[in-house]
Order: sequence, then structure tokens, then C-alpha cells
Amino acid sequence: MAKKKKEEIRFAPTGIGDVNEGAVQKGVDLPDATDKTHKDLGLSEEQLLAMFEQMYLQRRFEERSMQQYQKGKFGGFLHLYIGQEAISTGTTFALDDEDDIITAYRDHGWGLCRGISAKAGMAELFGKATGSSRGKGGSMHFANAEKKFWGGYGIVGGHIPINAGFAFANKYNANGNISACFFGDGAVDQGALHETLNLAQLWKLPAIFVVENNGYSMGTAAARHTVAEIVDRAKGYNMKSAVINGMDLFSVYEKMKEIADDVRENSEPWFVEIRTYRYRGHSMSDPQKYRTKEELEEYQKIDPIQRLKTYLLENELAKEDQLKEIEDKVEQEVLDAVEFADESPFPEEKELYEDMFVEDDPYFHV
Amino acid sequence: MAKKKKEEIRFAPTGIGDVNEGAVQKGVDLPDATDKTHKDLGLSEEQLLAMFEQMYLQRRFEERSMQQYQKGKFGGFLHLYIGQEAISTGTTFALDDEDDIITAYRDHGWGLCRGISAKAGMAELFGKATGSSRGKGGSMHFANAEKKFWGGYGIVGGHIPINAGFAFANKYNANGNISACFFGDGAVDQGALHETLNLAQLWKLPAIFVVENNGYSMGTAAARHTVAEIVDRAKGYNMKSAVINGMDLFSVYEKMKEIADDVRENSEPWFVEIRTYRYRGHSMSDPQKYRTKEELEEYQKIDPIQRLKTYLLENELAKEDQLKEIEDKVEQEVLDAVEFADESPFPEEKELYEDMFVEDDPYFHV
Amino acid sequence: MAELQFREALKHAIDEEMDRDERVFIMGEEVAEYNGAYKVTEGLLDKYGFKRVIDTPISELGFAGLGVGAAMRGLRPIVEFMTFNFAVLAADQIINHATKVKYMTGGQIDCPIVFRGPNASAGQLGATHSVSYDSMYAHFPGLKVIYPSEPGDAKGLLKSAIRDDNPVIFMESEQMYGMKGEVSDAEDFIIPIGKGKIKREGSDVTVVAHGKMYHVAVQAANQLAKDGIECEIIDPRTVKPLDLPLIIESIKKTNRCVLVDEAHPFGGLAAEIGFLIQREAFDYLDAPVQRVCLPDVNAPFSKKLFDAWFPSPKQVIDAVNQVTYRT
Amino acid sequence: MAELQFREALKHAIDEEMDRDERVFIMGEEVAEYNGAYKVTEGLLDKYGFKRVIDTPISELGFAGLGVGAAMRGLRPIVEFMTFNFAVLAADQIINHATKVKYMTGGQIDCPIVFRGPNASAGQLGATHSVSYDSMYAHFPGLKVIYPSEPGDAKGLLKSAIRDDNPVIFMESEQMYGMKGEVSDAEDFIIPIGKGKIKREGSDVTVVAHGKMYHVAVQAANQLAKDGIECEIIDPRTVKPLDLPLIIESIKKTNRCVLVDEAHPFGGLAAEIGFLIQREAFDYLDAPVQRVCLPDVNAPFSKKLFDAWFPSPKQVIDAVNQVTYRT
Ligand SMILES: Cc1ncc(C[n+]2csc(CCOP(=O)(O)OP(=O)(O)O)c2C)c(N)n1
Ligand SMILES: Cc1ncc(C[n+]2csc(CCOP(=O)(O)OP(=O)(O)O)c2C)c(N)n1
Ligand SMILES: [Mg+2]
Ligand SMILES: [Mg+2]
Repeated sequence: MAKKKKEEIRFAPTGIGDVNEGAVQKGVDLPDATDKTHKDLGLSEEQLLAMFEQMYLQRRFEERSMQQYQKGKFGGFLHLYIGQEAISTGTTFALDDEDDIITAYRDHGWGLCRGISAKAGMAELFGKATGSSRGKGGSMHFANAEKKFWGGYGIVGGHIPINAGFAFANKYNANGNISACFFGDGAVDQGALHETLNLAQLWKLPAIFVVENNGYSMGTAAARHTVAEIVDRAKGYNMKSAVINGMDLFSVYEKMKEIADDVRENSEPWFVEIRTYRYRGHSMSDPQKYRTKEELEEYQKIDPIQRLKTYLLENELAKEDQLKEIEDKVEQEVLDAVEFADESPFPEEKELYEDMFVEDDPYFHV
Repeated sequence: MAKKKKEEIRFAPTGIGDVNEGAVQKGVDLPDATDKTHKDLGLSEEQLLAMFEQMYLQRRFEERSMQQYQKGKFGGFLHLYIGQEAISTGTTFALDDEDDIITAYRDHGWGLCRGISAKAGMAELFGKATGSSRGKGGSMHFANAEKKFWGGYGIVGGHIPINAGFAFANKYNANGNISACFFGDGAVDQGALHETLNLAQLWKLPAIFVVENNGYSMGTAAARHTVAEIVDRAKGYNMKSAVINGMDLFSVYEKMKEIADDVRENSEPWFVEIRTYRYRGHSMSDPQKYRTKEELEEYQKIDPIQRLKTYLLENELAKEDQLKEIEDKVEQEVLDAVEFADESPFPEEKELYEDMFVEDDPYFHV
Repeated sequence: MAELQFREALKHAIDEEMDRDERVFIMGEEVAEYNGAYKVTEGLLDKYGFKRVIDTPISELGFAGLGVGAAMRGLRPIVEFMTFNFAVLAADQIINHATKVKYMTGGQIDCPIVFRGPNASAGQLGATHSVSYDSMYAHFPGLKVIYPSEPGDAKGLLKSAIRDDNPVIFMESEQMYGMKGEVSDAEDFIIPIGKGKIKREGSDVTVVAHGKMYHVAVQAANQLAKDGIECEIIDPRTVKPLDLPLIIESIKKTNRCVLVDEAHPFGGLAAEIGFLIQREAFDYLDAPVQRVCLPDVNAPFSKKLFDAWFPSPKQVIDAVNQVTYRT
Repeated sequence: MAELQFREALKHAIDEEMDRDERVFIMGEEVAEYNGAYKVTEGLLDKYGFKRVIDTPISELGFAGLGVGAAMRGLRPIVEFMTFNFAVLAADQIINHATKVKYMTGGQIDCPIVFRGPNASAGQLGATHSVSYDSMYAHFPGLKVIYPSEPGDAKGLLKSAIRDDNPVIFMESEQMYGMKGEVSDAEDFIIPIGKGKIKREGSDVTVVAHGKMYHVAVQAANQLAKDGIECEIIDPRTVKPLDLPLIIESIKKTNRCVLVDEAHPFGGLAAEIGFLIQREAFDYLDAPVQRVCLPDVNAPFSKKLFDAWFPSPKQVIDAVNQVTYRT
């Protein structure tokens, strides 16, 4: 064997670009899915159908938005959640409507789950006055304060301490609500996480911190940017923790419900790693050389929407044409949304100066 | 038992101010000291005496500087290291002279260990041109680049990533050196630590990160500001770790040597918690209500300097008067230092503009 | 009128607002059991308990962000930084979150939060503990920035800040905490944010100075008065919104201006006001506006160097002499 | 002369300096295997290997600090931020450490480091991705700040920055990376830091504009020329040190000035230059200096609002008309 050359000093672990070691670094391994049935989980058939509709809506909403982006209907970043829908959907059904949710910039699915209509969402992407954030936020800043979805945020990790603030407020007001924060595997490397986990555990805040580990932070496989198993970060804080299979709706629902109950009961935080996969590139201009087609296909084979569909059909909870009907309805909803967005007016120029301050006639420096 | 009242919502764990629970929160528990002898550790008698002298110098230097401060000879902060001298001394003897050391603002002991003379140190406190940092740094910024002591730093946690940079440079240059960084228990809560531990482990940097857990971050007992056992933070990163009794010189020396060897050999970082105690207040204006006199006395009973002295005498490695001679010599050295500092000139006003940039005739904006 | 220390005035403001509004709470390093690193929060723990007076770990980014979240959910946090020098670690939460969340969500979410603590230097604490950050924060849209010079202003303005529905930066000074001054004891004494004050009338030159520099300006003015030069001293009190009309009115009278600012020169408040004056009162100026700032150099430790570094009455006098062509 | 894209010019600069000096290395998010988020580092990994082209986690504070440490120990890091908007998280390492370590240690320790990446807005990326940070960094002592407008300047200045023995902030723009321009192919082509350039001669008004704003100024000047107004455009190229003499010389000729700055107004570069001009060329000014900046409002997403927000040639023309009293 050849002696190690001195030039072989290296720092970051290597992935696809490593001509010597060749192999693409794999993103993530999935834990087993739950084997509980919907009945075991206390889910009704209507709920299952609602979940199906919700997941399908997220999927089609994003597929259509991608088309519109490519047509040049809007600009900016567009980060698609496709493949991860079981997480938003399972979580939203597991939490109470009064519980707080906050996430990063990959936020369309979360917005739709928490009451942003396809129309308001699409109009936001288009930057229209009718958008859910009046066109001020765009793709990264869906929010629906009325439904306690506090938004998408574009600074990686920046919203993590904010979630502790929600939990703080809930505890302060003793209202029995909890808050859940979602962020990517890339955000795990931010100091904000560490400071927040310590604060949350120290102050016994009723908060859940969830890593949606989709295997990659932009072009960097998880093992290339962060050490150890992500879930084990919890150990350093004596924090309760769990790993969940995020490609399976039932697994997400089951465990998130259990965790939510525990948090509500004991006012203690959890750190959760949900493993999942994003089918699309990081944003719209990603050549995706950091992963193989095979890896992508492996996950597409266990697509969460398809999996639920199969479950519904195999257990005769729904018929093909019933599901088709839902799909058609969703399809129409999304097409209507595109039309709505397209036809909606842009904000008026004076709106540039609105929403900066609470007062009606604020000061702007000139 | 009375029912919990609603007003009893609380966030930070409570210590001395807690009228209900009363007790002062204890700072820190010590692990056992090593039972090895100096021979087991490969330390010669001269080394022991040098260590004694070094520790005693740190102690007297600081006691005298406190006096001078109280006399109004200089201003600013003055954070005394008294009680923690076994850590600087044991470490400096355990590391190679070429290894890098960096610490926080409680830095006098480290500076003296790494070649700053009592004179240059005292002059620095006085803000004199003859000071180790030419009077620019003061108490918080002792440094001796020649001896690879890269300084004291006043932003809590700020120097932690910098130490990773030293290790990076050592690995880059393949020079076989390692770097060690010391910080307080309070710094553990800074995000910088988390980011650095991940980077160091991921990039396999030859670095040691040491918490000098003296039980308090200003007036806050460790358990009131940070969760779990500090050393267990390492678990989240799969990092090698250790807890050391910092009141015992031999324990520090033994373990730090072992760790340094391992880091040098394997180019992998360690996270180390050394438990210790500071005898004085945080800085000079600290009423110290957060701890009891008894707690302080408990530690003073196991004073590291006294302990070494007893060891030397009991094992007949030195006679009383030999030690007395060292003490007298040190005493004189410190008195000379005070005189030197007092008599040294202040920097000239033009020096205000020196040391900002490398070039001789730099640009300053006016 | 009561004569209070600066720190007492601040404490009264916090106390009154906490008393008035259950949603107001305060957190920061050593604010509770230690009674505040500089004793601004002395006694508040006893009065309001552990729920509303909260010690934090040294996690500036974390607890600032926690405050932002709590504000977004309807509470009214006062976040104390031990100094604004350490708040640099929390800048992301202030600049990227507190000031932007309302805008990015199309107005859905308010963020009523006060970030406060000592600003700028406090004597010989060296380079990392001596920077003035008021101009920096004023640069970013969405923040109100206050750096008062006297206890009375401090109380009235801090109360306004706590009641404000937007993020506010409120700056103090370690070196002024012990300074005494008259504080109105009118019930619920409030000073509106954005109003400066003419604190000394004079017709020869307008001197604008806020925070610690106000006192430097006063010393200079007293000295100059002996020489027959009467300074009009304007304390803007709030850096942003800036009470420009007040300044311009004065310039129209004096036709000369010296700006005294504790920040470094490049792009500091002095630069901004100087620019605005030439823009708004060009025809009234009889001399170029001059500024007295820190030099473009880090804070040195050594007393001798520190004294040379820190803006002095002498420098103000020189600048006044320059704009009045007395040199 | 070669015609290169901005990103190519930057890459050539990095490449040449890495080739020249073993101590130079580059790190940042996605700089290595992904070839750079904006392809500035394309091909460098292949050429220099994993030791010197290094992907980092999303830990801005951590890797900036690591860079500072490496620089203190004799290496010459180039730290790429994906944008300077994210560098806010690293501000403590830049402001409190890189710029202060030499001073605090009485000159013992140098810190030759370059922090670089895109600055300011890049189209519709919303409030947290659109802020211009050059003035903010220029405010603090100890930093050199460069924000060039054209590929040739970029190359010559980045090479200087990498060779500089002090910390340097080097800013680029996502929207300019694809822009082409002439780049000298003289061997080892260097532009000294601190030298501005008259990029268009004219006698009617001086327009100072750097970075992306330079191109806005050029559009305005072309338009105005049709109207018989000749702008002298000065690109300071480096924000700090600022080439004030060049600007003052020009003002002495034109007697009028418009400043175009991509920052928000309060305390931005425009304020600073405006202040300096009135101080240094008071008697030469025929009209108040005007500035064209971003409004004091966060960046909106919507294209319509974004276009209204971003400084336009029209605004520059209006300002020129104002200082030439043509309105
Ligand atoms: C503080 C900060 N640094 C860098 C970026 C640029 N950036 C945006 S997304 C991203 C990758 C994040 O990956 P991950 O957290 O895994 O989330 P995912 O995209 O996979 O959902 C990066 C580097 C940013 N927005 N904020
Ligand atoms: C970022 C930052 N926040 C706050 C401070 C103020 N401060 C200085 S020392 C200190 C306590 C630190 O305690 P610890 O880390 O345990 O070190 P020790 O003083 O015990 O040696 C605090 C809060 C600071 N210097 N830097
Ligand atoms: Mg990811
Ligand atoms: Mg401590």
C-alpha cells in the first residue's frame, strides 16, 4: 500500500468531488416506519382522506408553482418541499390548532397545512397584493398568524430561538399551548440551536425542536457538515429525543402526538430528528451533482403520498375514483390559484412603506 | 401541602434569591484527585519546585495587583485567577512549549506560565508602555505571541473558534503542534462553542477545548445557567472527553498530558471539563451574595498551592526553608514588578495610532 | 421633581411599566438574583418574582431571539444586554428578525420589544468593550434608537420605549448610571420618542450632542461662555427618529454647527446629521459643519491613551473656534 | 485585455494568489465540491485539493472565527460568506476579534484575512437577503472595505486584499457575477486598495457611485448626456480607505455632487462622503450635495415593490437636475 502523501491533509469529509474515494456520500438512513394502523392511532377515515388531500395539495401546489417559476411568472428563490409532505401533514394533525408552528424557508407545505389557501399562497409567490403576506414575503415568508403559523424564515437557524420565545409566552400565559419549530439538517450547525436547547431545557419550555433531516444542506450531505447522529445532540442537554421516519405519515403522526402530549403535560422540551428526503434541488438552480439518481429513486419508491394512497386502497378505506375525485378537486384548486395569482394586482407603490411599523404615520429617514 | 399557586411560574432555576427554597445553589462538585505520585507521573523534583514557584508567583502577583488596584494605581476590570492556578500550571507543564494556548479574560496566570514576566504583566495592568501588550490590552489582554500564548479575550466564548483556527493551522502545516483553549462555565452557553465543537470534530482538528468550571458565571451558579453535566456536551458530537479535579496539580498534569498525547497522535479534538473554584469575586466589585463563606472555605482547605507544599514536605522533597526561599524570591519579584510598573512611563500619545495596521503609515479616517 | 440617579430613573421606568402591564417582563444576564450587573434592576425580582425578572445564560443570540419570539406572541420583553458590545452576537436577531418580521409577513406580526443596556465605552475596558453602536442600529430600517443623556429623559423615554409596539433599542452608559438629575414626578411621565431638546440656548453656534457626549458639550459650552461664545446645545435624545427640524431651526439662527458623537467617524450619527444639515440648511451655513468623534482607532486600555482617545471638551472648543473662525 | 465575467475575474485573482502563496486557502459554504454557490470558486478544488478549498457547515460565527485563528497563526484565509447578510452572525468575529487582536496585544499578532462574498440585494430575495453592509463595516476601525463595480477592478483589488496583512472585507454582488468587463492580463495585475477612479469625465456634476450603483449612475449619465449634462463619475472602489482627494478634486471642478449608494440612508457611505465634501470643499459647492439611496424600508419581495425600492437611474437624474437647479 502506498504511503500517505503529505498533500493528503484534508479537513471537510469528502463526498462526490473526491476523486480518490469516489462514492457519493449518502444523505440519510431511515428508521423503521410504525406498523400501527390508522385505528391504532385513533385516526378516522375522514381524517385519513383529509390528510391525503392535504398532502396532495402541497405536492400539486409546488409542482405547479415550479412550472410558473419556469415560465418566468415570478422570481426569487423557490425551495420545494416535495417529498417531505408527511412531516407537515402528520404534525399539523398531531398538534392542536392553538399550538404554534414556525419553520424555515421551505415553508409552502406548512403554510397550506395551516390555512393559507392555494390562492393566497400562489399569489404570494407571484408577489401580488392578494398574497398571504401581501406580496412582501414571497416564497420564503409564508405566514398565517391567525392560524398560528408564524412563518417561514430565511436565515438558517434564525427562527430556532424564536420558537423558544413562543414556548416562553405559552408558559408565561399558562395557556396550555406548545410550540413546534422545524428546520433543516444544515441548521443543526448553527450556534443558535445550541443556545436555544440549553435555554429551553433550563427554563423547562414547552417546545419541540424538529430537524427535518432530508440528507442535504444544499449540496452537502449531512455527514459532510455535521458530526455524529443529529438526534444525539440532545444527549448533551439531557433532553428528551426521538428519531422518526419522515417518509411515513403514520409514523410522524404517532410520534409527534406522543411528544406533543408529553410536552404539554410536563412542560419540557424535545429534540426530534425526522428523516426525510427532498426530491427536487435545493432551489431552482441546483445541478444536483451531489447525489445519485438511484438514491432519489429509492425514496420516490416510498413516496409518502403514494404510500397513504396504497394504504387507503388496500384497506378499502377509499375507492380509486373517490381518490381521483379528491385529486381532481385539488388539481382544480391549484389551477384556480394560478389563475387567481396571475390576475391579481401587484401591491401599490405606497405599500412599500406599509407594514414597517405599527403606527399609521411612521417616521422614515430620508 | 399548599397547592401550587399560578404565580409560581418560573423560568431560570433559582439560587440564593429564592426566598421559598432558600438554599444557595452550589457551584461545582469535584471529581477525585489522582493518587499517582510525582514519580508515577514522571515529574522530577526540580519540576515540582518549578511548578510550586510558578503557582506561587501567580498567587502573589494577583494578590499584589489587587492591592495596587485598590490603591487606585490602575482602572478597568481585574479578574483574579486565585484558586485556579493548578490548571494553568499543570497544563503548561503537560503541553509542549510549541503548543498554542488561548484563554478568556481571567488570564494573568496563563500569561505568567507562558513567559510574561511579573514586570511586564504588572506594567500591563498599570497601562504602561513597558507592559506585555504595551499598555493597550490591560488585564484582559495579556499575550505573549513569542511563547505561543495568544492572549486573553474579553468576549465570552469569542476565542473558542479562534482556537480551532490554531489547530487548523497546525494541521495545515503538519507541524505536530496542538492547541488548547480555556474558557469558563459561562462560555459553555455560547453558540460559538457548539459551532466549534462540530467543526473541530468534523475536520479532525488537533485541539483541546477546556472548560474551567469554577462553579459560577459572575453571580450565577453553573446549574442555574447551563443544563446537564457540562462534560456531557461532548456526547452530542461523539467527542472524546474528560472531567478533571482542578484543585489538584497532579490530576491536571496527568490527564492533560494524556490528552495532549492523544490529540497529537490522532489529530482529534477533546472536550474537557476541569472543575475548580475562584476564591475572589468575579471582578473587583462583586458582593458575592451568590455563595456562602462555608463553600469558599471548603475549597480554600484544599488549596492547590498548599496541597503541593504539603506534598513536597511530607515526601521530603523539599525543606521548609527551601520553600520559604522560593516564596521570598517570588515575593521580591512581585514587589519589583510593582515598582517597575509604577515607575514605567505611560505610552506616548502617538502610540494611540500604532498597532492598528501592519503597514507603517496606515490610513485613518477623520 | 425628584433628584434621581440615572439607574434609579431607569428602574422606576421599568417598574412602572411592569406594574402597569402584566405582559412586560425583563431578562438578561444577572438581572434577577444579582440585582443587575449595574444595579438597574435592583429590587425588581423581589417585587415581581421569578416569572417576570429572569436571569439568562450568556447566550446573547439565544435570549434575544427568545425575546423576539415572545414579543411576536404578544408579550412585551425588555431584553437587557450587559453591554451593547456583546449584543453584536445577537445582531442577527435584531437586524434580521425583530425589524423584519412584520414587513416580511405583510404586517401580520408585531414585535414590541426593547433591547437595552450600556453602550459605548466605560473607561479602561479595552477595545472589545468600548464601541458605540447607536449609529449602527440606526442604519437599519425598522428600529427606533434612543441614547439619552440625563435621568429625566431616560425615564420618560424608556417608558415610551416599553409601550412602543415596535422594536426599540435603548442605550445607556455604565459611566452615567451614577449621575444624578431631575426627574419629573408627574404621574406617568412620558417623553415621546423622536423629540430632541434644546438644553442650552445660545446664538453663536449649534452644538448637537447626545448620550455621554452631551456632558462633554456642556463642559465645552461653559468654558466657551467665559469667552463670550454662546453655544446652543441640542440633545437629540433619540437617534432615530431624528428630530431634524429642531436642529435645522437652530442652525438657521446660529449658522454654525459642531456635532459631538461618541461613535467612530465613518458613517456615524455625526456624518448623518452633517449631511442633512448641508442638504436642508445649505444657504444658512456660514462655515462647514465640523464633528468631534472618536478617532478611527480601537479603544486602548492605558489611561493615558484612553484619555487621548475619548472626545474631550477641548476638542469641542477647538471645533467651535473653527466654525466661528476664531482660529 | 481579456473580457471576463466578474466571477471569472474573482476566480483568477484567487487562483493566482493561491498559486503564489501556499498559505492562502479558501473556505465557506459550498465553495469546494459544489464549486461555489455562485461559481466563483469553480475548478479550484480540482486544482488545489481538499486541503486548501474547504466546504464548511452553516456556522458563520464558527468558521469566521476559525479563519481569524488561522490568520493569527500565519495562514492567509479567504473566508467566503454565501452573502454578507449571513455574515451578521459572524459580526462578533469580524468586529470584536479580527479588527482588534493586533491592537489589544500591542501589535504582537497580525490577522491577514479576507472576508468576501456577495453584498446587498440580488433581486427578489426579500428583507433578510438584501441589505448592504459595506458602510456598516467601514464604521469600525481596523477594516478595509472594498466593493468594486467591474471585473477588472475586482481582480486587481481582490489580489491586493489577499496580500494585505490586515483584515479586509471584500464585497461582490450576485447580480454582477455574470457581468463582463475588460480585465488586464498584465502579469500580476494589482490595484492598490484605497484608490478611486474617474470612470467618466464630465464638468457639470460629480456623481460618486460604487458597486452595483456604479452601473445605475452610468445609465443616468448616458441619459443626461443626451440632455447636454455631463456627469463626472467617480467610482471610489474601496469604501475604506476612501479616496477623498479624488472626489474633492472633482467637486472643485464641477461644484456639484450626487452620491449614489445601495445602502439605506442613515449613516451610509453617502452620508459620510456628503459630510466630508461639505467639510473639505464648502466654498466650492454651488448646491447642497444630494444622495440617492435605498429608502429607509426593508426589501420587499414583490417585483413591483422591489423595483420601486431599488435606486434607479431616474432618481439619479432627478438628483442631478436638483443640484444643477434644472428643476
Ligand atoms: C445563516 C445562513 N447561512 C447560509 C444561508 C444560505 N442557505 C440557505 S438554505 C441553505 C442550506 C440549508 O440546508 P438545510 O438546513 O438542510 O435545509 P433544507 O434546504 O435541506 O430544507 C443555505 C446554506 C442562509 N440562508 N442563512
Ligand atoms: C459575550 C459576552 N457576554 C457577556 C459578557 C460579560 N461577562 C464577562 S465575564 C462573564 C461571566 C463569565 O463566566 P465564566 O465563563 O464562568 O468565567 P469565569 O469568570 O468564571 O472565569 C460575563 C457575563 C462578556 N464579556 N461577553
Ligand atoms: Mg437539509
Ligand atoms: Mg465560571
